[in-house]
Amino acid sequence: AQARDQIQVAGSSTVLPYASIVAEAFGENTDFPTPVVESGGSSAGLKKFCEGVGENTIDIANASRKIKDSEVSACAEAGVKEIIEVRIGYDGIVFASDIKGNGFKFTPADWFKALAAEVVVDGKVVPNTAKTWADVNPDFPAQPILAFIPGTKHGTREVFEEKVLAAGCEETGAKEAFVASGIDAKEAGKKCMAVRTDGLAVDIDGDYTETLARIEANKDGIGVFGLSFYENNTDKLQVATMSGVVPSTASIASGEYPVSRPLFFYVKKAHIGVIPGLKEFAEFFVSNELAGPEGPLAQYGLVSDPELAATQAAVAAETVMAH
Amino acid sequence: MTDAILPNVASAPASATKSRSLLEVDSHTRRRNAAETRFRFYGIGAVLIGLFFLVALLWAILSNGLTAFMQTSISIDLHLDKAAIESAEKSVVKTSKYNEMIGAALEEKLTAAHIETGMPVKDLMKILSSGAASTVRAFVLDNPDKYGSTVPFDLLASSRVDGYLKDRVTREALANDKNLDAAHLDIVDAMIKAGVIAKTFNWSFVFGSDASDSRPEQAGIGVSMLGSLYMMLVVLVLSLPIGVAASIYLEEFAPKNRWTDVIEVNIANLAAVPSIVFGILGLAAFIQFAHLPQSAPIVGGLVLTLMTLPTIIISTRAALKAVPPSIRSAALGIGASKMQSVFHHVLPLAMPGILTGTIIGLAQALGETAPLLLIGMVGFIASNYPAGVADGFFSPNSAMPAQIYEWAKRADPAFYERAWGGIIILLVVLMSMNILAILLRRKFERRW
Amino acid sequence: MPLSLLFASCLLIAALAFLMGRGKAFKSAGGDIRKLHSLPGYYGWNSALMVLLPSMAALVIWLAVQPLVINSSVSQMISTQSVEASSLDLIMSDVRRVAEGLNKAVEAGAMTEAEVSGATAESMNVRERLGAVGVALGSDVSNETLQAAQSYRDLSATSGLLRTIAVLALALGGLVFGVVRTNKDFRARNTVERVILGLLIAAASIAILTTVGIVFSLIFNTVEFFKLYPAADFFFGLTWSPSFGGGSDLGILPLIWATLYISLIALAVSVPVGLFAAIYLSEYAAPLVRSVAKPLLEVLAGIPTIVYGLFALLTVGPLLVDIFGSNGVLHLGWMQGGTAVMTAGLVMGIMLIPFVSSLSDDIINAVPQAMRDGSLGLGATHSETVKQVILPAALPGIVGAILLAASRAIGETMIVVLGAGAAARLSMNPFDAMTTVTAKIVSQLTGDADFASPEALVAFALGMTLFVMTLGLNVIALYIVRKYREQYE
Amino acid sequence: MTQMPGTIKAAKMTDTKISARNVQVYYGDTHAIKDVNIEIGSRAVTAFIGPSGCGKSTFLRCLNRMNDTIDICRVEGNIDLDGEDIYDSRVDPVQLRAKVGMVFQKPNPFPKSIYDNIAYGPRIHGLVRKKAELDEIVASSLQKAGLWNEVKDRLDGPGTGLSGGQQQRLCIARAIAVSPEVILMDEPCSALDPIATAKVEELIDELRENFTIVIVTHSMQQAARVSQRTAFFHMGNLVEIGDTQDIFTNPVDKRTQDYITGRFG
Amino acid sequence: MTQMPGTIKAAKMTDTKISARNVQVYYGDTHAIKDVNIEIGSRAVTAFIGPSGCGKSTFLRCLNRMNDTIDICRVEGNIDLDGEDIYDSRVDPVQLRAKVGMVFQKPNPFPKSIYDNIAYGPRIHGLVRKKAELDEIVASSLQKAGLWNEVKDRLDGPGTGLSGGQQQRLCIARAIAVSPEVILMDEPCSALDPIATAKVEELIDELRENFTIVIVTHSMQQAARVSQRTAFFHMGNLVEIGDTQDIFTNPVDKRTQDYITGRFG
Ligand SMILES: Nc1ncnc2c1ncn2[C@@H]1O[C@H](COP(=O)(O)OP(=O)(O)OP(=O)(O)O)[C@@H](O)[C@H]1O
Ligand SMILES: Nc1ncnc2c1ncn2[C@@H]1O[C@H](COP(=O)(O)OP(=O)(O)OP(=O)(O)O)[C@@H](O)[C@H]1O
Ligand SMILES: [Mg+2]
Ligand SMILES: [Mg+2]
Ligand SMILES: O=P([O-])([O-])[O-]
Repeated sequence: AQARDQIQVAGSSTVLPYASIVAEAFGENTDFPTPVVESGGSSAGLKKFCEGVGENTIDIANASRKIKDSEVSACAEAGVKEIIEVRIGYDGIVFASDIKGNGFKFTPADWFKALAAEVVVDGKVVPNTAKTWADVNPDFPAQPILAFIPGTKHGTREVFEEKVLAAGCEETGAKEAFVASGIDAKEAGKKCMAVRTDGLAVDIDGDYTETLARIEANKDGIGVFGLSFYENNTDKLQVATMSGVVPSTASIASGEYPVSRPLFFYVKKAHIGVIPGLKEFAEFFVSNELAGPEGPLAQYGLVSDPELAATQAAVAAETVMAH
Repeated sequence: MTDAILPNVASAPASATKSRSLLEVDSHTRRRNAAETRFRFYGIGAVLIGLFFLVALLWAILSNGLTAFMQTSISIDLHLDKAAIESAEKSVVKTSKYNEMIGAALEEKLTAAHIETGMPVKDLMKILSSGAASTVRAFVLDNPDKYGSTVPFDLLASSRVDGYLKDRVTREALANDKNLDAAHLDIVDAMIKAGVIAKTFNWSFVFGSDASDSRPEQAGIGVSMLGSLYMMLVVLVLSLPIGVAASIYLEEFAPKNRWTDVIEVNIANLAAVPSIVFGILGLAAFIQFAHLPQSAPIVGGLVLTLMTLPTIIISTRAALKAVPPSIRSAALGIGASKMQSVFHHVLPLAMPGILTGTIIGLAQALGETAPLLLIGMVGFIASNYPAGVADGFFSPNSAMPAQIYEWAKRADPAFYERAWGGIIILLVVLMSMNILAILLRRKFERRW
Repeated sequence: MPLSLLFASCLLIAALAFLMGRGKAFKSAGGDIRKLHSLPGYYGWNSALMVLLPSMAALVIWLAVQPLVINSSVSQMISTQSVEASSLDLIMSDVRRVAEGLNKAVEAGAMTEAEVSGATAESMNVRERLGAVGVALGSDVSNETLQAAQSYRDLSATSGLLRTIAVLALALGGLVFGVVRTNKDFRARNTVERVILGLLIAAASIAILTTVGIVFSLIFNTVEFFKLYPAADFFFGLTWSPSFGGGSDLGILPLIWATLYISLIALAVSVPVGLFAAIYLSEYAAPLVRSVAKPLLEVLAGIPTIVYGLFALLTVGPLLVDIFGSNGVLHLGWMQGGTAVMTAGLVMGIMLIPFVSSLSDDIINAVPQAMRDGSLGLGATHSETVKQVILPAALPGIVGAILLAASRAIGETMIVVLGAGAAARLSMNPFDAMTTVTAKIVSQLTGDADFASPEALVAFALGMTLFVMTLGLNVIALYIVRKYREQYE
Repeated sequence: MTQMPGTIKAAKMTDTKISARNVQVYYGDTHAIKDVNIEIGSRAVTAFIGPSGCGKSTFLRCLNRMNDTIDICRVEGNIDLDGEDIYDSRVDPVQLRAKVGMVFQKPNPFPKSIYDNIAYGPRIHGLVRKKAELDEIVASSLQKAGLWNEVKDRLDGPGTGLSGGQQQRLCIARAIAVSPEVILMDEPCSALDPIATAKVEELIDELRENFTIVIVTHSMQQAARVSQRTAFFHMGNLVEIGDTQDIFTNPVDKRTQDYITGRFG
Repeated sequence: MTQMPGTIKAAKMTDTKISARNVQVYYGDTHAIKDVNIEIGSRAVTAFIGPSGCGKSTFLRCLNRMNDTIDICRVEGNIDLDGEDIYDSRVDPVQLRAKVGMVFQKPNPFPKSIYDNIAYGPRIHGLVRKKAELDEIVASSLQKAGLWNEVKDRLDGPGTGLSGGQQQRLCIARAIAVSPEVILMDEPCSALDPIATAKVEELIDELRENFTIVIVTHSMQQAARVSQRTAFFHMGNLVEIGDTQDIFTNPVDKRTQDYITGRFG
């Protein structure tokens, strides 16, 4: 078996653009070879990551969500006991529609009323019958509801459900009404996040290009995008505000814009010292020159982490996750 | 015995047609001929439907992808100052220091061309690709003898500027864009006039390597083309002989019993296994069990081999079945062994069918992405050319369809254009592969 | 001796054996090949195979066993506390890396053999020295690692020598054996053909191995899934709606329904079009038309599926809505959005045309001319001949082609995702959006759910179920073909 | 020579069924049939004899335009059936072939059941309305071809599972089943044993009452037994044609004489 | 009947080349050959006659184990060639078939050139060392089969482009080319004209000097002309075997008598 000399990274396709920008720069600016960054999803990446230690396993897993406890223990069982968690920043999630169409100023409540499977009307739980945005909120134009939301495979879906639908559910008081209708709080929570299935909410299992293509095919559609994707396609899309806040790296970093999620990568500590350049890569990734607010990652659309310095320190010290 | 029946055959139906002239077509025949004509038209229609869709698809591909073959670049003259280079080499992100040198040179160039910018250098640099610095640095490291001299560079323009020259980007479109402003376009217009900026044929798209999301203008498909080539080598070298050998055994030698039925059903079933499942198998068998390297074309080739085998076996078996048994008897009858009769007579006659299966199998393998996802060939992989032939099989690489798939997902529209351009190249490769097979097939084709 | 050289020498010996075997056979027949049992070439091949078979088998076994043996003996040098601190696997890869680096350094002349064997971690900065010859190490080398690496090198060298000797000895032994055995009455052809038959059988069993491999790579996770999720709900559930928080509904029925529905539509497009195209090309078209149109149609099979997916999404879907939608030409209101089973089915059908047309064309072409003559001579029209004589005669092959197309339809994802959508639904309306088993295998496998959760593991159960299902369909297809097959001549 | 039906029957036929004038056939550049002129009498049996490769099959195939199916084959000249040019553009070869049936040199049963082999022709020509009628035709055709007793219990068995001779009789039965006006037979008995041959010859004799029959044969005995007129071909030329009796007893041409007086009486 | 060589030659052959004892052949459940015992003499021609479907071809194919290739075919009993059981497990059927060549009922040339059709056998059996020798074999085989003059200018043309009779002669030439000890011929002349038939019969007569020949024929004249011994099969049984002369003049069994005294002398 030949010794592997490049770093192997796998995981989230959301993190992939950032990781590849860093990998490219790492290859150009150091004597180490350019790391290999596979995509395939957070879960698949973590699964590979947790297969064990050794040269034929990957060194770093990218994830667009925090690693789950169950995954940590699965990792430990396979011998991956020491994991360094690195948060690189945040991914803003924005709502955008065709550039030539109507503009929207949303609140989570609007989305709940538009997409929930069941809503509360006059205190009664009834199936959602709203057909146009005007049915939801009289301020909106009578544009048919057609929402392209992330499919159930995407982590973004979870964020959308929790930060938009569930928030809207509470905001409108629907959750209380659900509980009042005789189900327990947990069930009510589930109901808050149940999306209607009559075709007005379209699951997208592909990526943002697919969502964009669907909006191009049907101009009434409103899609869920990552901030960086939107910023690269401002000629085709107009972004909606959420609770009055325009999404941008700044408004998300400050916490004003509510819909975002953290992005991570996980390093196998055991591989540091064995795989050449691994620690250097991790440090390079979170350095101010790259991950800082002025760096290329932010330039591309990453919301840089206000607590980057702490992260840098943790990487330098090889601090592993507690479990 | 015959006398009893003879009259009725001779009289009844025959007399009906007997008197009729050949020159007038009776209604039954007319109906049949109409059916014949219809049938023929169905055939022509079917071929035309197929060709129509082919043309429609090719049109879509060409109209979206041809622009990828041109690329905008800017020529500047850069003075390679030894001190500046040495200080740049000391910093963490060395390329950012080179950017400063390039910025200065660009400004100089514009001033020389009498173009008024009124823009800070940092903003002005948005016209250039963010990969410009690494291009310069690579040159500098390779040519230490050029220190102190002034070298002309053709640096890539940024993807927005390139889009502007390709009519994809307009001033209105830049309204909300933070990567470029309308003011830049005024400068670009002036630069075009001054001949500083120009579109040229994009060789680096054909031969270059993948680039990260921040510099679409630099991305090329060359390395992943090589990855595909290595994979196809593996597939061809393994799946054609193995597939043909398996078919020969099953069709010519295997006793016809339960066991061969099991194999037969098995093979047909493997054809229906989704390709991603072959990826799961490849990950388990080749990477986790056999410890072959991740992301390597050899593994991809092996997985695709397993995936194409059923296609080749099924078509080869059908072709072998179609060879008349009399050919086999003829050979056996003059004392050829079964093996000889198969290899000397049956196999050459079955060759057209085998080649068809191979074409379709390879086409499928060449365009497949899903299994590659699981063995790590999709993502940001194809960033370096392999060092040698053996390295080509074992070092990480992507493949054309994976590269295309990856580009199609990326945010910058310039990548979308490249995805279509990549499809054009994929089809060119595919067709040149087919032509060989078709020539061979024509050689073997014959009706007996 | 390096591997490639060893391999080359084996080939060389085999070539020699070929010549000697052939020559000896020749001589034993007194130069008259008529006296030989087999053609001289067979004697040559026989001897060559006697060289290659044992030596290559030994080489392969050696290559598989050597690392295991060396690793286990070297790893005894690693102290238990360093194993606890890291893992044996990693330390061993470090050891291998250092050993390889040392080899490289010696090769490059940066170090002498004596320097290498005498080196200790204190006396030399190994990391730096190796860095100079381009071998990057992850960290400084401990003495323990260095010593292990030195012993690894020694063992490898010894083992390499032994390997060379063993393999060459076997090769030469084979040469002697093969050549000695050669005489004019020796049944060389039978021996060679037996070896070839062995190879053929080996090739055929790869299909079985693949199946076993697939079952193995799916079964553990499938079992894991059924531990977490009730099998009855999976097989008989009518809803498919995974969710991250748990409590998902993972009923396979809507997926299976859509899979069959889409495949059916795809076949309804590709089989008639493909078959008619095949008939036209093989029976009616001029040779020139055929030689152009056939490969052109084959290009359809090579266009990446993502293109078809976009074609479905951007062209076919909107077109269908314009016809069947509520504001469509027909004012039917059957179709809500462009994404539908019909969209995906149609586009997939186009992709599958060459699968049916090319394979069927070859098979129709192979039906003997006497069949056509017989029918035409009775006054049948060409189309009657085709329909009633040629197609039945070509049936097994055509069914094979159709099955292949159906298989592709079942296994396709990209067109489904872009054409039919990602949300599962159980509906009779072909203009509704639905999704298939394969599409869901891909999405759950590449999704974001916890990899140990039922939402992710369900991919394996889906794969397994689909596997068993298509197996059943294939058994039925085989039975039908057997029943209706018609053999000519 | 035991028997010569031709001698007993009226030697001259009443009228001409087929007449060919200046027929030339080319396979690519090969000139296979050279300027053949012939008249074939109605309700009579005409035999074509001649050495192998002389063009008998080729000329026979011209008579129902089976040569149309060979790409490289080109036919020139005139062939009239009942006074109508069969190569006229208005003539439908399908209708022609229904009138002029053919039995080939190599037996070529369809890969179908025996029943379906026979039923095929009547079905495509719409000769029957009911299943019972079809059964009737199948049975009588097989009986006439002398195959009925051998296959009556296995009508559903495959036609390809028969012995060579059985297959050839099946093909004859198949041709009879569509009751054509002219039947072309290309060595129909070459695969048959004497008993089966006798049956077929008997059948030919019976069919002659109503049909015109052209038969290619290698057996001069057979030609003598069944035919009223015999044509001798040689190297693409029609050397001689005449009453069978005359040809065999009194050949005009030297080549004919050589051929029929070979070693065999 | 003009000539009967069997009467001139010594009626008893010197020794036995092939002897079959209690041979049974089944196609699946069909019992096609029933308990046949026969001795076939060396350097002599044995003819198999009998009505179509009686099992002549089937039995013939047992003699060089061509039946091995039919899955459903099962052979029981003993068949010895030169005293060695050809169904012994140690016997290589390929070697057997090189010794016992075969010409089939339907001509089946390879879709190759005429030259390659003939050259194939000598090549795989290593009968030649030089191209010149091969040319020699090809030419002499074609000459013996009476095809040389017709094809000598088109040896590179396809074997499938020949007329039916030419194809059959090609197949005979192909079988001769490997100079086997025994030649099995399944109706070799059924597609031939008299001249070609005469050539082949002459050839058979010549080959008899050195080879053992078994011929299936439908023509009793042919059997009488070329064979020394004749075996009559009926419904899978070997009814009678004896000197050709005796069989034709003095058949013992009623069935034989009925068959050969049909309508034809
Ligand atoms: N492959 C086969 N499968 C099943 N039955 C067969 C097969 N070949 C021959 N038979 C049957 O075996 C019997 C003997 O056939 P065989 O071919 O030996 O006859 P034959 O004497 O050669 O007839 P012919 O003179 O017509 O060629 C026939 O009833 C035939 O139907
Ligand atoms: N399809 C073909 N292509 C080229 N040449 C052909 C073709 N068919 C026949 N020929 C040639 O035409 C000539 C006449 O052939 P034809 O088949 O008519 O002979 P035939 O008299 O029927 O002989 P046989 O009695 O042997 O069947 C021969 O030389 C033959 O080689
Ligand atoms: Mg002929
Ligand atoms: Mg027979
Ligand atoms: O690929 P993701 O895990 O970022 O959705």
